Amino acid sequence: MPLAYSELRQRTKARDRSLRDKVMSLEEAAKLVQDGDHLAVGGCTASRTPFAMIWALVRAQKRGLTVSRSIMSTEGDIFYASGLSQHLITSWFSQGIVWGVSKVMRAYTESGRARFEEWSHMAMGLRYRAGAMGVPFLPMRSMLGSDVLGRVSGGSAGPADPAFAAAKTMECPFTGETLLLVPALNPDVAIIHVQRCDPYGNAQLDGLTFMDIDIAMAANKVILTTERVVSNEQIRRQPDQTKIGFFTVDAVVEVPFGCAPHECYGLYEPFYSHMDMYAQMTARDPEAGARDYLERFYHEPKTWADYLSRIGMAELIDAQRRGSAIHDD
Amino acid sequence: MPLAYSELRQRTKARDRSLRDKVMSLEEAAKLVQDGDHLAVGGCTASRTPFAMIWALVRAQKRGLTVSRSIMSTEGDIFYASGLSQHLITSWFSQGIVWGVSKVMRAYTESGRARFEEWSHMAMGLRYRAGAMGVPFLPMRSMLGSDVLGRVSGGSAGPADPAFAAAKTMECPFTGETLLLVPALNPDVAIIHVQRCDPYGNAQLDGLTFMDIDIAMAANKVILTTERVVSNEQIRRQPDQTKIGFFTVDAVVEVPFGCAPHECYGLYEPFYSHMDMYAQMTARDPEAGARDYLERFYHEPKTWADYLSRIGMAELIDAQRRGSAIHDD
Amino acid sequence: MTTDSALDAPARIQAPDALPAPDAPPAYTASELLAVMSARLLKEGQTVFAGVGIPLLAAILAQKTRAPGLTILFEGGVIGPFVEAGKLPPSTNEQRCTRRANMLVSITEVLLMLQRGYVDVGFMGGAQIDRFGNLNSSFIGDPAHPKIRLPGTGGGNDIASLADMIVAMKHEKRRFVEKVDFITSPGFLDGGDTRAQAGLPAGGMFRVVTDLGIMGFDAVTKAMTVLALHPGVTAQAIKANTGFDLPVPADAPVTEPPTELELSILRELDPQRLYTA
Amino acid sequence: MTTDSALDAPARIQAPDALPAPDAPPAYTASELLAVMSARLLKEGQTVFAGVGIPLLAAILAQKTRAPGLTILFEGGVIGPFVEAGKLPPSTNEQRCTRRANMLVSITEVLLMLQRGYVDVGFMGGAQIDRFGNLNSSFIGDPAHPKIRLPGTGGGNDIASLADMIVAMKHEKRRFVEKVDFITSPGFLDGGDTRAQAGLPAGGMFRVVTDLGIMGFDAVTKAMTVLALHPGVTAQAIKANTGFDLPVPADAPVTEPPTELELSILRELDPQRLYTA
Repeated sequence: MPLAYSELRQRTKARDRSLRDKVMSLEEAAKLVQDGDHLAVGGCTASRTPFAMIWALVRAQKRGLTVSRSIMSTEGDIFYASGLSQHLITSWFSQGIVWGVSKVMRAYTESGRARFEEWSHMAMGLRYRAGAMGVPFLPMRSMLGSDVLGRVSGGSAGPADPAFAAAKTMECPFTGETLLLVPALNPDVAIIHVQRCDPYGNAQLDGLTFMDIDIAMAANKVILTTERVVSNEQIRRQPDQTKIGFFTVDAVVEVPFGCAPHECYGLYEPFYSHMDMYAQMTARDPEAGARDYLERFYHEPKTWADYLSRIGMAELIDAQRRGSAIHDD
Repeated sequence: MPLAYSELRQRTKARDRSLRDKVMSLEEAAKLVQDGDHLAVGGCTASRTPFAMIWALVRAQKRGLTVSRSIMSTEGDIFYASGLSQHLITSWFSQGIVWGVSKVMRAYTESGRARFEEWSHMAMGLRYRAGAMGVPFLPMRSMLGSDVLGRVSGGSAGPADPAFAAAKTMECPFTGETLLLVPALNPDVAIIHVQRCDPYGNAQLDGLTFMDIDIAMAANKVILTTERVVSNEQIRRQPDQTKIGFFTVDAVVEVPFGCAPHECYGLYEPFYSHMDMYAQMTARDPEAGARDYLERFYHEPKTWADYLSRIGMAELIDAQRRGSAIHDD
Repeated sequence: MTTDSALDAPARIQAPDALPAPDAPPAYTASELLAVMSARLLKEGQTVFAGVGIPLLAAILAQKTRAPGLTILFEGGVIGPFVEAGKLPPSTNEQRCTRRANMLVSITEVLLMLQRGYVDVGFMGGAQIDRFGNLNSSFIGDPAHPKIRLPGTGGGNDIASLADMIVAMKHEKRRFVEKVDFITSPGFLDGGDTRAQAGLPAGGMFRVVTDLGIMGFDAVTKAMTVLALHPGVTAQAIKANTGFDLPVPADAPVTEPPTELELSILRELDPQRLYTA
Repeated sequence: MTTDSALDAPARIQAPDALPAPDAPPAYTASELLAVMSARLLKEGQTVFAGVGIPLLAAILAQKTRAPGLTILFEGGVIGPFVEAGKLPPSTNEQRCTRRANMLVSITEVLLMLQRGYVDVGFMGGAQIDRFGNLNSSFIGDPAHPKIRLPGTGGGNDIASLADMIVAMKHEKRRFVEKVDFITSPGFLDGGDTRAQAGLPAGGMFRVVTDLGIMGFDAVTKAMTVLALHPGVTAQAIKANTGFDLPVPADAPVTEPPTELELSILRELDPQRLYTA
């Protein structure tokens, strides 16, 4: 169910939205997330996944989160396996097509221990956008007639899981057509990784923006991790390049390579060997493999640099070489 | 009334949306506009007004157009006074605050010879956006309770002019709140001026984009005028700077200073002395003044360069000097 | 566009008769008084959606005095600019509005920020206002056969529907009317909870600043009431310039007159006296 | 994300038994056959929304042969890229997808292009398809207690709801079923006009390309029917590999086998045989 407008406005009014320095550590930013929150994750599949922030949330032992994202890749496995979330909302969830169906996702969902609430990709986008616009729904023309709709609203495929938000069909008062109304999503916290932003949270995004701009506007708190913190003066020289405004942002954390082993547009591509290794670790016994992986990469390293060291210097250099060459001849 | 979806899809399917050279002259582009069309105009107030294209349409003696724009300035006077349109749809219409209420607008509307259909600024934006999204309406939370709403939908201020599109209130099926549904606008033709685009119509816009991106997506035909035509290779080096895609565009016309006497972001500011002169010409007898102005600046000059010459070289150089200095220290 | 001067063309707000300035050290115009008094209502860290004219001048003045972190929003799609002295924009939609901004977005996006709740204060002028703070900038006379067709709402309706409002305008009987000819921008509609009932649960009139005083609205009836009088203005004078019964508390405080600093900043901003003559 | 290989992990589509290639000069895999046959369905000047895997390979192949002006759209928000040979993207959402693109937009925007009607063809793979072209990429078995939880719809549902569809998939009895376990992406639902009645008046299944043949749908009943068989494939073979009654016209034409040029381009594109093994 979307928030009542008065509730949405009250939550927004209660925030300190002023122009102020918000730079802090991963650990401090993790404190902005409460157990049970709805957490929205920026990026898509293996792109601009805010892995450093996810790493900090896992280490801070958050519990009972509902997590939404446009498309989920290995971070979805991490949410389930770490105990951080038993309820993911997304349109597609697996490590990636080249690695096949996620064994960890299968283990948790097929046993009924975790929910994977599936919406169409456009529905995810419009749910965030409705939240960003301050309206309780947006109309759309897909999902109709499918079991994807039935599963989140009740219908031909049987009653929906009551934990799922409902979508509703309506007859258009102008044209008489059947439309689907998807409910707004206003996440409690959004975590988004950007190429650069200033200490206030004015962020410039290069390349693909996915659903991040709407997510930032929709959320009640936004944590930005960034490859670099730049000055507000630098931002003000090209204001038409700012994609996320400071007024939505509550925390800024500088974390170079903050998406590893995923990519950050223009800076580094996915760390493919590491992704292959993860797939191998979780192939035979997905749960034990994911536990091992969490131990080695999430719990044992003391800092993000330690984490990167375990992934390996050669991997990092290779990912950076590939990632910085996208538009080369 | 918004278009039925089947009609919208058929219109779009019938267009040649392929990647092809669309460069042509102002006169050729003017032929894409039919008498009676709904014409949407890009830019806002005195910014990126596609005056060269308006000049060509006036010279081609188009008649019976319905014209919409976010906010109308002197081009609105031109639409009325030239006989091109007797029905303008916008949120605000006058030359500009510093010049006071438009005498030409007053002459035509107070005498009942022309319609000025007034919507809130956000309603204009969401009507174009609904058209861009392929939905018959979008929900919003302003205009409610006001006579602006009553005038376009019937209500406390009396029955609406039947020529006005109706907005409808609804009870939200999720929250029970009262919402306003504003009908989609899918203009027959949009005219938009940009800083640069390629021969296919991939356009980069600097600075303020106003409602232009939604207008381009919503319209059934798009005519771009541009300060410069650049190569497709140049566009492809920075694809994240493309704001209007070729697939929406039907004509590309290269017209330097194509917004004069209004401004084009980063290149030239409004030609203030000329704007003052226009205000003086239309101050005493608005209609005679506008006729004189049309004769001197629209009908007598043979080319756009002639038009600019009549505005004057010193004015042009001054507007360019001011316009290129926006971010200077 | 939110009109500051819709009734007159070009509107040069004159110093009201009620203002006896001879013995007060800093002489100022009615517009300067409006700008200064409005500026003082803005707080550090706020986000204010400002129209061109007095609202913009007041917002910049606040930025340059007590609220350096004030974020100004313009309807053209501008977030957090620093307007350059002597280069005031002709509307909120030209490039001058974008100088040193934090962010530029589309018009629709900047208006949706209001709807989402990211704006603390909407700040605009008005041609006509009534007891319940409803504003008219569309028609003088019967809308079907108007005496004057005004420029219309622009973003005014959206701002007044969705944010807490400050309105700055000249205090005249023909502007402060019992009922506006046309509700362009909603105040409290018919008072009481009629605004929320119409589907506008958020925002509403907060202050009306004029050259005579500062007005607020009763918490229950939502009718306009005087909160403070400017120096030299009597209860009688403000009532005489209002077209409806405007309560003036017996103990209404008197505002501090504009300071030399405030006036010098304003005059540097608008050396051609476009908005402050 | 539109899944090309959801049933197997990682799905390496094997050459089917029905394909006797020994005497045909250019030897090719079933995946290469799929890519070539799909590519030939794309026309110059079209806009095609393509998933990763066979659809992407086919679209690039078309671009490099008969349709240099083909515009490819990726779900990640990419319009008109040129993917570099040997650097196929792992999904439609990484930067490799953006090389030399005309335009990048948000995910929501690129999907709305489908809804607005700007896309000629949607092109994706499928795990399971039924007589009326409904696709399943969500659950194998009862959705409440699935045997396999598949990755889900991604953009598949949106594409299939809003565009004319080409589906490329392996022709197996377990994939071509009477009724899919779960309708992830709508085809013609229950046939006839049930699709339009559900609120989907536009788009619909156009072609299904497999390693055995090319299928279309009856204009009235909307049931799948064979349009052409690939070289060496018999009517009996295609029926035997289909889990529902699939009509094969007696005069069904035979497709032209892949050419050396087509195969060499494919192999240059995917030298590691990620998608064409």
